[in-house]
Amino acid sequence: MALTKNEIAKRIAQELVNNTYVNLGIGIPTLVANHVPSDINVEFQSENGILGMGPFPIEGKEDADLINAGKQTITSLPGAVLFDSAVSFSMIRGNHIHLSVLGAMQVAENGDIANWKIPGKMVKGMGGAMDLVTSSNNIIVAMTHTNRQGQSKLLKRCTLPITGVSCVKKIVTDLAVIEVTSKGFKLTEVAPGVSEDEIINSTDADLTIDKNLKTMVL
Amino acid sequence: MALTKNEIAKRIAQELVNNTYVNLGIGIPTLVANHVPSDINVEFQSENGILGMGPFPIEGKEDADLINAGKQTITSLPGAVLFDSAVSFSMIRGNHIHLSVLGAMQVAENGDIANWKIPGKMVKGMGGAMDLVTSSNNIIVAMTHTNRQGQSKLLKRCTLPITGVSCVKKIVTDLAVIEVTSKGFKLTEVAPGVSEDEIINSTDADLTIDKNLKTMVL
Amino acid sequence: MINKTVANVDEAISGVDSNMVLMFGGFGLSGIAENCINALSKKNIKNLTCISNNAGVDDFGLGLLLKKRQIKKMISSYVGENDEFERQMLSGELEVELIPQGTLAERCRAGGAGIPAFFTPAGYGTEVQGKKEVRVFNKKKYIMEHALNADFAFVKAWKGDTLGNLIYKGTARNFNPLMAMAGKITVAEVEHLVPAGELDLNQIHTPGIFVQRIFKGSFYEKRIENRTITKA
Amino acid sequence: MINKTVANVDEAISGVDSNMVLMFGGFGLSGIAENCINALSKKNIKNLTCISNNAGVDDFGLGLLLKKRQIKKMISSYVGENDEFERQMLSGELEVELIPQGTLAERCRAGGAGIPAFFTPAGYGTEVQGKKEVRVFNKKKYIMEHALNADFAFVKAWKGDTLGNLIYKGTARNFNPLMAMAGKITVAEVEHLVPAGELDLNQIHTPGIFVQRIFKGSFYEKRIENRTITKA
Repeated sequence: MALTKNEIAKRIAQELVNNTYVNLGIGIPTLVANHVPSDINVEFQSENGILGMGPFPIEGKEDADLINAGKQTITSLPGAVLFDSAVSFSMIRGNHIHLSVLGAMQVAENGDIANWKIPGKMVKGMGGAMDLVTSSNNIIVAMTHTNRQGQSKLLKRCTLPITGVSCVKKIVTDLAVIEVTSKGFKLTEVAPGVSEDEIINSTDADLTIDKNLKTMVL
Repeated sequence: MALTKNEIAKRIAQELVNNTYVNLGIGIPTLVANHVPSDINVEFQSENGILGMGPFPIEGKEDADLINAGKQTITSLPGAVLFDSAVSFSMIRGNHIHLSVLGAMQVAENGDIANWKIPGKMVKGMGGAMDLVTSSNNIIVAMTHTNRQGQSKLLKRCTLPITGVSCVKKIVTDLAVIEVTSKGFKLTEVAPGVSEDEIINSTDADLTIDKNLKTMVL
Repeated sequence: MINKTVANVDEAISGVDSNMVLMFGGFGLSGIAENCINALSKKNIKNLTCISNNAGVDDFGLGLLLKKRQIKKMISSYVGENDEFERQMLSGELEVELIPQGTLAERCRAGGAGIPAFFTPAGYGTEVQGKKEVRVFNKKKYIMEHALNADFAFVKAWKGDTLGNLIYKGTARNFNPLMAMAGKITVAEVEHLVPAGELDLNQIHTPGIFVQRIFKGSFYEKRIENRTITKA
Repeated sequence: MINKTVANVDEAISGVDSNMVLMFGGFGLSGIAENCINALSKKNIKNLTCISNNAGVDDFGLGLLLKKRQIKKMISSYVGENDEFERQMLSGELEVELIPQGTLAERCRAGGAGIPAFFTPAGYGTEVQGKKEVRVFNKKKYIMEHALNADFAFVKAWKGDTLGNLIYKGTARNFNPLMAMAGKITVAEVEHLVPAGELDLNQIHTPGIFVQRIFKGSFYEKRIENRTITKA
């Protein structure tokens, strides 16, 4: 059965490496913070100017002066630090952030990502996404495998305006974990109860099936 | 009679404009701070990271962590602020500093300045001088009119490696005040008791004599 | 001592005119110059070019200027959550230049720092690249971006002193220190205005040299755009 | 919580080897990493490229590494007040690249900020220009300068926490925050080391993300190069 958003986030949390700095995008990626393994130390950055972001505040403690990049009210953890937007993107462009998790509308088999614009329909802007995707050494995409119209979001080539070139390393969808290799998409894990064929049928690009193909453990 | 270093500084202090930010170089320029007219508000920057620099500390209050660009122990005035070297030179390159007063080994009639190197003899480095001379809208040079060998420091062309191109606006020496114009040096003031001829003889470049030529008032 | 204090918001925005380029600090509705924006929306000026990471919401922040059609062009990184904005943009009434958030921050800093241009990887290979110069450094591709400056920059700080030194609070810092550097005239509004010398000189975020006018704002609604809580 | 603390200076400098590029914060003798420099001068390493605004004095700071001939090349803005340095430079034993102070600061920041190159007016028309690209922006001439990075950066702060967050004191801040950003491995030595959470998150000068190792220095001579006083 297809994963819930929370389950996608839980699977991505398994990718977290001890003693690293991580930027979580808006949407599913934000949920990753709720599933950090207890033996893993990570610090979450929000690009509007905080490192050491904590959970949402309890009711009555919301502070308009303390938000994340999704404009949600947040808290800070001990050891947190505040900074301006130029310093924030210095951390990002300078490769000090080890992992970025982003949502996407489309990912191409060469690692291109599209997540900022639908011409004529939706033009909200790229925010920090273009900086993030060109900068971190590890870009993981969290998204549903298909869009609301049932169309595959994994493609040979992005049809929407792209956010970055050949940058996505791994995709975790509600159906599968897929690595982006020099030879295109490689299916490495399937969601529990989801068949290979269902994934193949939902993917508008070629897929290499990993010889050690596994079922996700959540 | 030729001015003392303190008198040169005192004359330059007359150039200070109310409500401005000023950088004083090492040597004679530093002395300008002792002669600020009482009706003039200026803030002094030192490029190693302080704005609102105050006088030297009283004995026993020296702090190794509070120095100026000449590595002299200093104090801070109320309203002072500390910052790093990148912010400091942002103030300089970004034209936020209104006036820089520098020493020089040579100034050319086109406004070129040389003050950082004597090939084969002295190579101490330019420090912040190259940033300062290309950045401030007003560069005043404080120096003796001739060097120790009696050679003019005001020239048609600098013979030493230059620090910056066509940047000096005004020169205050022990003999005269000279403006750098599009037509070369213009003598506007003579030191008390110094003759025009003495200045002409000490200057290895042409001089226009200002029709309102004055004697300096100190 | 230099004194940058102005009496009120009207004095603070005096000289702002039609066709000018204005910068506004803030991220979403956090850290925006509420008093200045309100006063500008009541002033008879138009054809403004506004540089701001976001464009406010329909009835708050820069949304107030949009509603009155005072803005000709927006330079931003993210403009969602604003229906009037979307309408004006799609109808062609409003010109919009969308640029990556890090590039926006760096371009403002560059403008204030006397750096006319720099190279960044953000936007390479995308629409943002456009006709910008592409250059390879260490086998990676970058595009050249230019500095941004403004006739006026409007920033909001938590505390400030009469010399213009500023301290921000929380994530309300965001673009404010960078735009403060890039304004020909930078106007700072603050929640607390103190005499010079009262702030710790080692804890100031924006040195007063970057600020030309400062005043204490008369109100701060500090609207929260997306109130999220953890259930106790 | 991430913990960057190392036990002592030896652990802090472990991995530093001959032929590496090293950055050292400090201006003159103010804000230099005394403990690290001392330990490096006792280590059997040579052919170092050192990036530092100054080169210490004969028997203190980087002068210690110069005396032991550990430095192949210095990249600095000002190297006066050091006889041994002058001797090695004039005899050709030491390679020296002198660059404007603001350019040095900006190149380090650029290295840490993922900006590979930028334009600055400093040095245009001088020896510093050399073969660098010249470009005109708004009728003014600029030269292109590249980012600087280092295998190790050694910085000194007043206070730090176990996460690597740093607060400097006075003008001892200078190049330290910029070099902290530009080191592949940044080593911070501090006068006071506190648990993460004890520093005010709004007053930190260098976010811990830029620091890989931190320790409390065992001594600070803090020599004053030019003691000047006002007679009471």
